[in-house]
Amino acid sequence: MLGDDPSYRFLGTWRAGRSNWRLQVLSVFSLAVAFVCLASALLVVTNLAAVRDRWSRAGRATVYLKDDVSPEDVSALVKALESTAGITRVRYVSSEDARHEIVNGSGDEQLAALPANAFPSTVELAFANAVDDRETGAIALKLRALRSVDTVETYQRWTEKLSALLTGGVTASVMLALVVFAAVASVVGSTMRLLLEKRKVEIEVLKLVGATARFVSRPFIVEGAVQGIAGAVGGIVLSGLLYSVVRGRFDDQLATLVGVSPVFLPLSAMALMIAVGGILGASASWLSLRKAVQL
Amino acid sequence: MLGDDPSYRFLGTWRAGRSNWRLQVLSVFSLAVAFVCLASALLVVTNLAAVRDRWSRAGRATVYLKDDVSPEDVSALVKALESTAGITRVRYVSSEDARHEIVNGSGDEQLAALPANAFPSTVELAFANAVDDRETGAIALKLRALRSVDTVETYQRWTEKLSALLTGGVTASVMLALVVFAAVASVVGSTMRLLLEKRKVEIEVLKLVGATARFVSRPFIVEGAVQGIAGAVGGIVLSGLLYSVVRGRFDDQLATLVGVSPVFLPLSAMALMIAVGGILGASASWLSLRKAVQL
Amino acid sequence: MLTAPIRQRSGLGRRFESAAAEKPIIVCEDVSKSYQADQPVLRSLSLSIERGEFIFVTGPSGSGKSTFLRLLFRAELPDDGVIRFMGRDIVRLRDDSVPALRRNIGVVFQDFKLVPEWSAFENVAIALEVVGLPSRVIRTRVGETLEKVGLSGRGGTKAKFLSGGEQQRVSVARAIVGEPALLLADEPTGNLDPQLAIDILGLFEDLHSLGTTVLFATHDRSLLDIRDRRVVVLDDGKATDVTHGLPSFDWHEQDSGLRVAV
Amino acid sequence: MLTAPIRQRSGLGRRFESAAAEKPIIVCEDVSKSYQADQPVLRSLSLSIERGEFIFVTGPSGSGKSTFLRLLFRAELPDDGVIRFMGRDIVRLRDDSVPALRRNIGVVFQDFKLVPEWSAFENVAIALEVVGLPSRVIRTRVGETLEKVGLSGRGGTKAKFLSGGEQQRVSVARAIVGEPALLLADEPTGNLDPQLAIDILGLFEDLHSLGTTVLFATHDRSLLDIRDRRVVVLDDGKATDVTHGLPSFDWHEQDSGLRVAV
Ligand SMILES: Nc1ncnc2c1ncn2[C@@H]1O[C@H](COP(=O)(O)OP(=O)(O)OP(=O)(O)O)[C@@H](O)[C@H]1O
Ligand SMILES: Nc1ncnc2c1ncn2[C@@H]1O[C@H](COP(=O)(O)OP(=O)(O)OP(=O)(O)O)[C@@H](O)[C@H]1O
Ligand SMILES: [Mg+2]
Ligand SMILES: [Mg+2]
Repeated sequence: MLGDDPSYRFLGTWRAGRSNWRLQVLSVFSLAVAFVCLASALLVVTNLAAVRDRWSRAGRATVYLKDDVSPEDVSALVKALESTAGITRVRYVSSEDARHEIVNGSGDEQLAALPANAFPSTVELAFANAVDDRETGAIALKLRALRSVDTVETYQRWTEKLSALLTGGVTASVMLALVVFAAVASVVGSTMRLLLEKRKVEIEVLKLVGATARFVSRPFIVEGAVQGIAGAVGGIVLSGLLYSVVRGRFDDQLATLVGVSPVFLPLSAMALMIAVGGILGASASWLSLRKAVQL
Repeated sequence: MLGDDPSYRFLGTWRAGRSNWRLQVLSVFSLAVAFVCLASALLVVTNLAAVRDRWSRAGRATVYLKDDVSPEDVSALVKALESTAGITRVRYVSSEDARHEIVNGSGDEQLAALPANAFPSTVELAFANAVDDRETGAIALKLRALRSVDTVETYQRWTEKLSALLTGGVTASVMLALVVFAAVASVVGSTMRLLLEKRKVEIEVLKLVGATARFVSRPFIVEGAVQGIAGAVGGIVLSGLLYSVVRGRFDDQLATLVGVSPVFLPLSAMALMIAVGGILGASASWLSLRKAVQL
Repeated sequence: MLTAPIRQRSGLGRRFESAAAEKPIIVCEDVSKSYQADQPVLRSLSLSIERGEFIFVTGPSGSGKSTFLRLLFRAELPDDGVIRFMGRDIVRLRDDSVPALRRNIGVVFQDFKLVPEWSAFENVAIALEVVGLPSRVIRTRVGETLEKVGLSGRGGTKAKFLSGGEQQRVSVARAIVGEPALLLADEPTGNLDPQLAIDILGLFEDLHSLGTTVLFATHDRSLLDIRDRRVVVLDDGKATDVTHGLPSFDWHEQDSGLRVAV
Repeated sequence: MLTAPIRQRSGLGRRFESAAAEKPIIVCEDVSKSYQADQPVLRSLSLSIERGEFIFVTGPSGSGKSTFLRLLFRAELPDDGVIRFMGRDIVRLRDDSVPALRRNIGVVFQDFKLVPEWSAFENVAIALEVVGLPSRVIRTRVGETLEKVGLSGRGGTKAKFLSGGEQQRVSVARAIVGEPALLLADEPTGNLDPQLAIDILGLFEDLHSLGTTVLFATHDRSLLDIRDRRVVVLDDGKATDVTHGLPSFDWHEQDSGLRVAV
């Protein structure tokens, strides 16, 4: 009813904002930094989760061939493997290649003196994403039954360990994200309380000239929301910059190491962060106002 | 010279502190939360680094035995391995054990129908911490040259990958720690600026009655340092609580998974955090005071 | 005439007015107030103020003049007693009815209560903004009122950059711009030179002639002497009406411990 | 006698005093000050004040009385001109010498400048604390001074809970507690009843008789009439000495646009 003319609402907010712009910039910066933390934690969670998903599926295996296997057997095996459903990559590493790789890396004379059968020829396999650990194991066992195959290593136990480790990482990151969330809430809350502190006179005067609680609190709540949103946007932009710097350095390495290219936060997560910023800001304002505006 | 009577210094600080204690509690809480973030990041770094160190050394290997190896050869090999320097654990897994382990786990009939040589008997080795990747590789190659040994898998490439991954984790955590550090600095700074804002009248009056810049700023700087220290201590206590909760749940799993038991921050890191809190608080105060106290 | 736009819009205000046609605008019955248990400021004060009166409130420093005025617009609650404004008991008013009460009352605060960061114009305009007047009306009204208090051309200056007397006049302008039913002026001329003080008193008299009830708390005897008005003296927690001829009361003879060095 | 402890301790203060034995305590030469380019507040004002004088400064609201006093304790710098305090040019004073200057000057601010959260005692004591007096001395001195201004027993009350007149008296107490060489009082009686105003004037006269130079800015003509003192009128940016018999000057006849409604 009274006091709802939008121009006054705007005037009040604007007037409030103008007089404290340095304070606002500061608090938005604090918020942005807090949101960078949140975004970083989310980023770690997102990427670790992606890595875990990928690894729990992306089986690899090394097929160790018998010493006396003939080149024809090898090419037959490779051909057969290549046409097997679920296997995406087949690479033959001859005994000489293996020796070359290992002995050249070290200066150890004893190693160089080892016979050829110390370096068995192998076929390295990569499985499709859809192939899970159990299927990989089954393929390996069938391969072992072949004449030319000596043994097959599926690294299954290692994959399991790694997957568990990554799950641990996800858990830790989620907890960190929660802590950061608390930090964001506390920064917003204390900033709002302190802004309020600074505008004590303004609020007192408004109440004394007969402003309703709504009239007094609206600009503050709008401002809280705006600050929260600005902080979230700033945080996302900052972590985007950070991410692009990091990615420029590590992308290739990570992609080969981990098997997945790092990704930035999905759009939905960003939207969520901005919404959380706005809601958190508005409600922190409202909470800190409640007592001050009464009467 | 003048105004250096310690009782006045105390009086000033105390008087300043008394009137704003709610504000102080709030800001110390914000700081504590920021420090929890810092501590969490450091905790992750500390533990990841420990895991990486452990894994880069803790070589494991699986020795695949020839199908026709005799029990005597096996026990001779096991004995020889047990007395080899650097090897800490030797476990013999017979072909039947391996079949049992794998086939029982799945209901796959094809697997059960596989011949015995699909499940080679193995000897699993664990190396001492002091043994690095290169030495592990050398031992493996020498083993391969033995009559009864078919092949040896050292998982070296996997260990390398994992190690690189963990290095990536350490890097990411260090960066996160830097971001959190910026957050702490910004929270301290803005809190101080806002406390200052609240005490504008006090500072103005002090200057008008002829207080020197030192007299005015000392209580604020002391207060900034006290707040920073309180925030750091609070943060450490909070993260200690968090850590003990987390450890209670994950300790055993982690220890078996990762090979190291998680550790809390070392005392030196805690001392450093407290010192950083104090210095950061005092200098944030000083910086925000500089302009206000001039003249 | 000027009063119309505000009174029409503040529907709540009209409720107060129609409720009490001929009754006194303010009735205080046995009002007590103390901030510290052993030092009562008001002791069962009783006072009745008719609609349209112009009353000076005076008394020594610390006698409770400001406290009494604060009770009337519910900036403070009495420990005991009843205060009626236009027939309604404002002690038992619900919190969300307080704004409506205050919109009917213009107050000149002893310490001005201006927002230092706002301009003089904004400080005056806020009294109309809270009622929700359109900005066009606000602009003309505020401009007129600033001119009345001798501050035309200073509307854009921030309150903190105004001189003491200018701030006091901004506070006066904010109190009168809404043409309230009741005007409470707490020492509104303490920072003004004698001529300006008389001019401000004149503004209040203009308002009074339009029907506003005025309570004017002051120490300035020269103002009290200008017209033959009702004078209420607050002393020792009680209100006493003084028939004109003030020089007869000397508070300090009994209760001041000061050595008069002149 | 009471002056000794402070003056002895503030070595910087003594420098000021010994520098100028018989010269005027304040000399202003062609001092100009304006906050907005088109509205000069002081226009090449020149004024000389002898050591031990008691001067009233008066003039219409907004004429620059407070600005002039602020220039004297370097709360403000002039745009132009020279201001000498005890022979030293305070315009070109280094920033870290300003505290020493201010310790020689007691100021009663027009808006009191009390810290609302501090008690009356603390607000007065701070003037001695900055000099570094021992707390025992501070306690007695502050107690005595609060008693002088009629506030004994109120020392423990927070400034924000004091009445307007009480706050003003705390401000007076803080200005005189250090027994300064120069006392600048900016409208120190605007919130006091006539008797208290005369008592405070009496306190200033006591201090004056001990050697303090007093500048007393006021609108209150009744105070101006009490003694035959030098009166300086600030108007139109200039200072003019007025021989006694004030009623002859009427600032408002020329420059006020107010309708006098009385
Ligand atoms: N909020 C408060 N808390 C505690 N004491 C208060 C409060 N407000 C006023 N007092 C005390 O109540 C007494 C009356 O104060 P009040 O402001 O009503 O006096 P006053 O008549 O307006 O005096 P003055 O002429 O000096 O303005 C004073 O002694 C004051 O210290
Ligand atoms: N910091 C400032 N910025 C801008 N203008 C100012 C500032 N301080 C004072 N003024 C202006 O300078 C003029 C003189 O102010 P000053 O306070 O000196 O007047 P005054 O003689 O003390 O008046 P009063 O009797 O009302 O206290 C006023 O018009 C005022 O608005
Ligand atoms: Mg009062
Ligand atoms: Mg002034």
